[in-house]
Amino acid sequence: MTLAEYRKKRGEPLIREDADGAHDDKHPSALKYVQIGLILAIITAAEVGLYYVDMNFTLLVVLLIALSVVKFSMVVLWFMHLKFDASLFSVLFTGGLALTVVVFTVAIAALGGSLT
Amino acid sequence: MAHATAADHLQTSTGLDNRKLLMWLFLASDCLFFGSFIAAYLLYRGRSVVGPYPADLFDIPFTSVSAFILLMSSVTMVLALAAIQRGNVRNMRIWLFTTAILGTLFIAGQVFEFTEFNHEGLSLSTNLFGTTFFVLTGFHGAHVTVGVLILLSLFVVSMRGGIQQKDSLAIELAGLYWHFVDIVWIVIFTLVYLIQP
Amino acid sequence: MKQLLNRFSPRRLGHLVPIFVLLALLGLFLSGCDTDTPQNTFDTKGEVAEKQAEIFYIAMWPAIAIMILVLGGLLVIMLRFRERDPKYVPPQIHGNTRLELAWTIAPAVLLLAIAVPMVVTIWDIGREPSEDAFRVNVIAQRFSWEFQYPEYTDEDGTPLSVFDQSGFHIPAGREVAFYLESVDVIHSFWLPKLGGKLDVVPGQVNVLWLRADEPGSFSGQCAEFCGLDHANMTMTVIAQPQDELDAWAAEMLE
Amino acid sequence: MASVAVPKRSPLSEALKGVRLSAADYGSIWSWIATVDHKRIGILYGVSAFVFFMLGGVEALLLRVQLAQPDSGFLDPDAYNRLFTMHGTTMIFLVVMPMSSAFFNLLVPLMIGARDVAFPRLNAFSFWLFLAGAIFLNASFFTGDILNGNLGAPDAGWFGYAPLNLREFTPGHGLDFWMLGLQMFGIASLAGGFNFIVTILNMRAPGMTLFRMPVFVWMTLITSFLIIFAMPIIAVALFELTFDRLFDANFFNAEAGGNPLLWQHMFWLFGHPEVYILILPAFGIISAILPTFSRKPLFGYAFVVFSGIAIGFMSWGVWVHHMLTTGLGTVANSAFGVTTILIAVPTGVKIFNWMATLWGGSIRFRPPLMFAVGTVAMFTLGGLSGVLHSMVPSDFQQQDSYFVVAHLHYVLFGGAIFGLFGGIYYWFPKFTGRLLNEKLGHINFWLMFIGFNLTFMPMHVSGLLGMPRRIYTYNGEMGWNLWNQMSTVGAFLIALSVLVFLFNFFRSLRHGEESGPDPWDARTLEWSIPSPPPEYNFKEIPTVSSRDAFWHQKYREDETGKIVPVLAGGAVDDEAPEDEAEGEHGHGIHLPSPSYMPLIAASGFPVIATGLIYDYALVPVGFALILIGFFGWVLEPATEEE
Repeated sequence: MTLAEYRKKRGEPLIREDADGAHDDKHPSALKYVQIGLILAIITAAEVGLYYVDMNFTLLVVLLIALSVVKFSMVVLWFMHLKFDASLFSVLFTGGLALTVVVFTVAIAALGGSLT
Repeated sequence: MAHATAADHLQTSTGLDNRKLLMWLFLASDCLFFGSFIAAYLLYRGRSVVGPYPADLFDIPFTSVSAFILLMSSVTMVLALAAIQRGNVRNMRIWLFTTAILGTLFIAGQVFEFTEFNHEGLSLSTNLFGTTFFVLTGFHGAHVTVGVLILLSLFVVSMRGGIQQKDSLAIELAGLYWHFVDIVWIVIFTLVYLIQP
Repeated sequence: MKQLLNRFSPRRLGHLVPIFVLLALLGLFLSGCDTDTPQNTFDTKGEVAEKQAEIFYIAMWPAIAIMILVLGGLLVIMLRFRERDPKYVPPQIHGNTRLELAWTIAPAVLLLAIAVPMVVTIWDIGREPSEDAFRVNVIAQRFSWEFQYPEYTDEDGTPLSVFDQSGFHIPAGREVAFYLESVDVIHSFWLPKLGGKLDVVPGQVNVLWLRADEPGSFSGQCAEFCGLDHANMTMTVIAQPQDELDAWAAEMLE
Repeated sequence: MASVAVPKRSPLSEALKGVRLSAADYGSIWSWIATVDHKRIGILYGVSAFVFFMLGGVEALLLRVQLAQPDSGFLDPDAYNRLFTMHGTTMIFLVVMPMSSAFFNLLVPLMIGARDVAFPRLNAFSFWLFLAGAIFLNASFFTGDILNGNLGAPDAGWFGYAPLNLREFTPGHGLDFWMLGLQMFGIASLAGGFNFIVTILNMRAPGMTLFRMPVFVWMTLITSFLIIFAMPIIAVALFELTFDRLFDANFFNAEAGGNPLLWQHMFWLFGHPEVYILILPAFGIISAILPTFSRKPLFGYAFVVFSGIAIGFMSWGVWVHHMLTTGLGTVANSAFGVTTILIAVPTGVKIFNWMATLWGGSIRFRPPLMFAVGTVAMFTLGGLSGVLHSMVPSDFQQQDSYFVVAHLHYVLFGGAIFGLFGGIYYWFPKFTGRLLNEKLGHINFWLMFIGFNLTFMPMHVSGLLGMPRRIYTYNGEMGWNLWNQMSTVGAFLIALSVLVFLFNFFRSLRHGEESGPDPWDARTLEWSIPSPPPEYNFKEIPTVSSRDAFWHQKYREDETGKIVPVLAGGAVDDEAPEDEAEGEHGHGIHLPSPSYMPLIAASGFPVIATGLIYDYALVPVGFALILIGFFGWVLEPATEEE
């Protein structure tokens, strides 16, 4: 029995709701993408601007990292469709990302380094 | 017929396409790859025994433009995908090609930057900064180059009529890879260029 | 086929288990008593080595108990439940949550219990050397050791430096702080009867303190693979009363 | 990359089709070279791994002869260092990992009811790249003056610690071959890891939910995740080393301010998950063998699976226990000591569950069971000595002593290799149609079991008596003589047992008793098809409604709760499929086509590596080969056209 027949017999949907291609209408419009691109450009400008502002270094680091996290998330969520796509992809990707951040933070700390 | 084939492909246990799952696994794994290089850079920052040091070399306005170009290439990439998903092959080609051009521009910028730094006395073996900087950004550049190759290949195939609406997955996968390369640069731009103790 | 199988009955397995339990015990017995072994980690001659051995025993006895439990259990099971009737199908038991939780939690508790003295000892022997410790700078290079004694200097203020692998001297009954430096690759400084090892890493100075309770001669060697002649990077350290040490140093400085 | 539909007119695709069809000539050697069949790839993995097993074994025997007596002159220190480096590297990367890959390939599709893995050509690519890396690594022997007894192999240990691994301290090309060979091997493993995750998540038969999968498949899944997250780290470490050695970079150069411990962190961040990459497949194998031979389901399936997942997670939090003596300080040592102690909990859970599986069963003493029980017993000892290491203060004495050598061999030989041998005895009939001889199997087991304990039990003692690892010679007055003699005798007993196995293997291939599809009265799906399995695996993809699916086809409970055989149950589906075009329900069986492209793509890597060492002109040639391979791969049709 193929998976298709099995699903038909059990009355399960043939294709997952969140599987890509099934529901094109869930994709944002081109205009939305351009808007996001604009926001990304503005944030980049703000980052570069911050670089030239004379301020407390720790504050600068916090602000710059916060802004890059926003940019990072916007690209991942919209351009890479993680916001609309199957949750398995999010789990895999955030899993890899979290593992990276955690183990290397510990390793750098153990080696006596720091971000600042 | 085309429709039945598409449905067949989706007959997987999770309902997700094999190739897309593969791509996301690759990206998850690549996080560790770049994480390792970035960690080496962060660990060695400020520990170079001799110069030149980052502050002597970095040209923030120039790199900002590079970063901006790569960021915009992500926008054009997603527009290419949006076009093919709506069946607009012509627009897809245009955006695909634009993305490849922007990617090439970024590479060109990097080549220029490397040459410039080299003129000012920084090589792979000069100090820890040279070692970690060139290797980290160099591997990122290699990723971008592979991305440009993929985009150009897809462009050539599409010029020969090989990519239709039902093949949008090929563009989507290339896009996932491309956006990933972009977000890695977002991290590098902040951690390497903008944050300088 | 059947007869053939019976020839290899579980009783055969039975011979083996006691053999290697015995072997293990024999080994531990020998290593504990045989003082003719210059690098025996159980023949402790100093505070640090003693504490490390204590921690070993704290973990070893539960480990032996669990070993007997598992190996003995396997033996009993193999004897008791061997196939008697090829047609017999035993009840299909899939599990028992209570039992499984028990053998998850019990080992966790046991392990955390032995972790407590472990952490205490880490901090105990991992402390900074005390103020009045006798300082020795150890410089490791492929494939020999150099001991420098900042307490003993010549007229120019250059510390006494010794290259003699067969006799480095330290005070007995007094804490000795070894400042470990490498000029090439990673080595590891190890005097088993006095205490466990510490790596010698180029680019950083690691500090290890040890104390020899009594005067004596202690054998040690490099424990981190460092290249061609790693095996011969040995040393003998002689602990002696402070006055004898001072006399030795004075003689060396001449 | 995604395959792209190319217009039918394309001359390139026509040409590719021609090549592809000629590869399909069944039986010729080309059909093996171009194969994308997971079973054939599995056999290729297994055979290569066994060849390297013997090579690594010979290396070990030479080391043991040298150490049999104090001050022995059998090997000079240079040869000794190169041989122990190659022994460790070979056994870990070229034996246990590919042997596990062999089982993944042979079994995963069959156990989940699939016709192949998700990406058959990627699978072939993994194999060829592994083989390329393995041969490349071993080619290093010839870079020295081998006829005069000067081996050219790497000589910085399998761990290759910085800064010993730099050109300044380890000149010669041996270590270059090592780092580039391992790099290839890592890429191959990564590709395999991706492939098996996708296969297991996506290619399961109808009804095969995650919690109906055999434990072996679960262990494969966890191992694959460890591979895809751990391999990039060692890849980066090796790249950094490559830049240091070949292009004078400073990653591990202490004089330029570099920290040599960076290498150790990266190596063990990879290396500790790697330990579980090596052992979890064996856990999966014995979780298949023990239930079959005691005729009971695995006790505590969920606990076994979740403890495997827990091990996977925890393996990321213990890497520093390999570096407790590097002077990281009391905080790091305490934290990692405690995490290391705790990883014993999920491992213990597995051991108790295996014992409970046997409890109350009807145990048949066949060779696979012997090896499986041997694994449980020996791994328990290895695990317990591991707990002794995790006690940080006592580890200060044990680190880099023979006690560690004993521990790791109890885990990797007593655990992994015994488990893998059990797997060979268990599944040999499935893939050859013949049983391995039982009597020789028992002789094999007992020789190996006694030899193993005779070799490695004394190492506990010599280690506690202060014998460091990796020394080519020792003084006769250290009190280590007896223990080393015992180890050497034991090593030769192990070698003898391997010879018995080889004899058994080749004899049984021709003269072994015919096994039929289900010789062990087993429980999982691979036994429901003929032995050896047909190319398409399942004529009809099975529908699964429970764990141990095949068992439930064969047995049921009667009214009194007694287990009775189902009449005509377990009938094996061994008719040939109907003609492709008119298969039942209108779906024919489309098998992936053979392809040369994976081999071509993989062959570019050793060319690049050779170029990096000897002549940069070869580097573009290698890249060109890779590009040709990948483009051909994407453009050629993946399956027979409909």
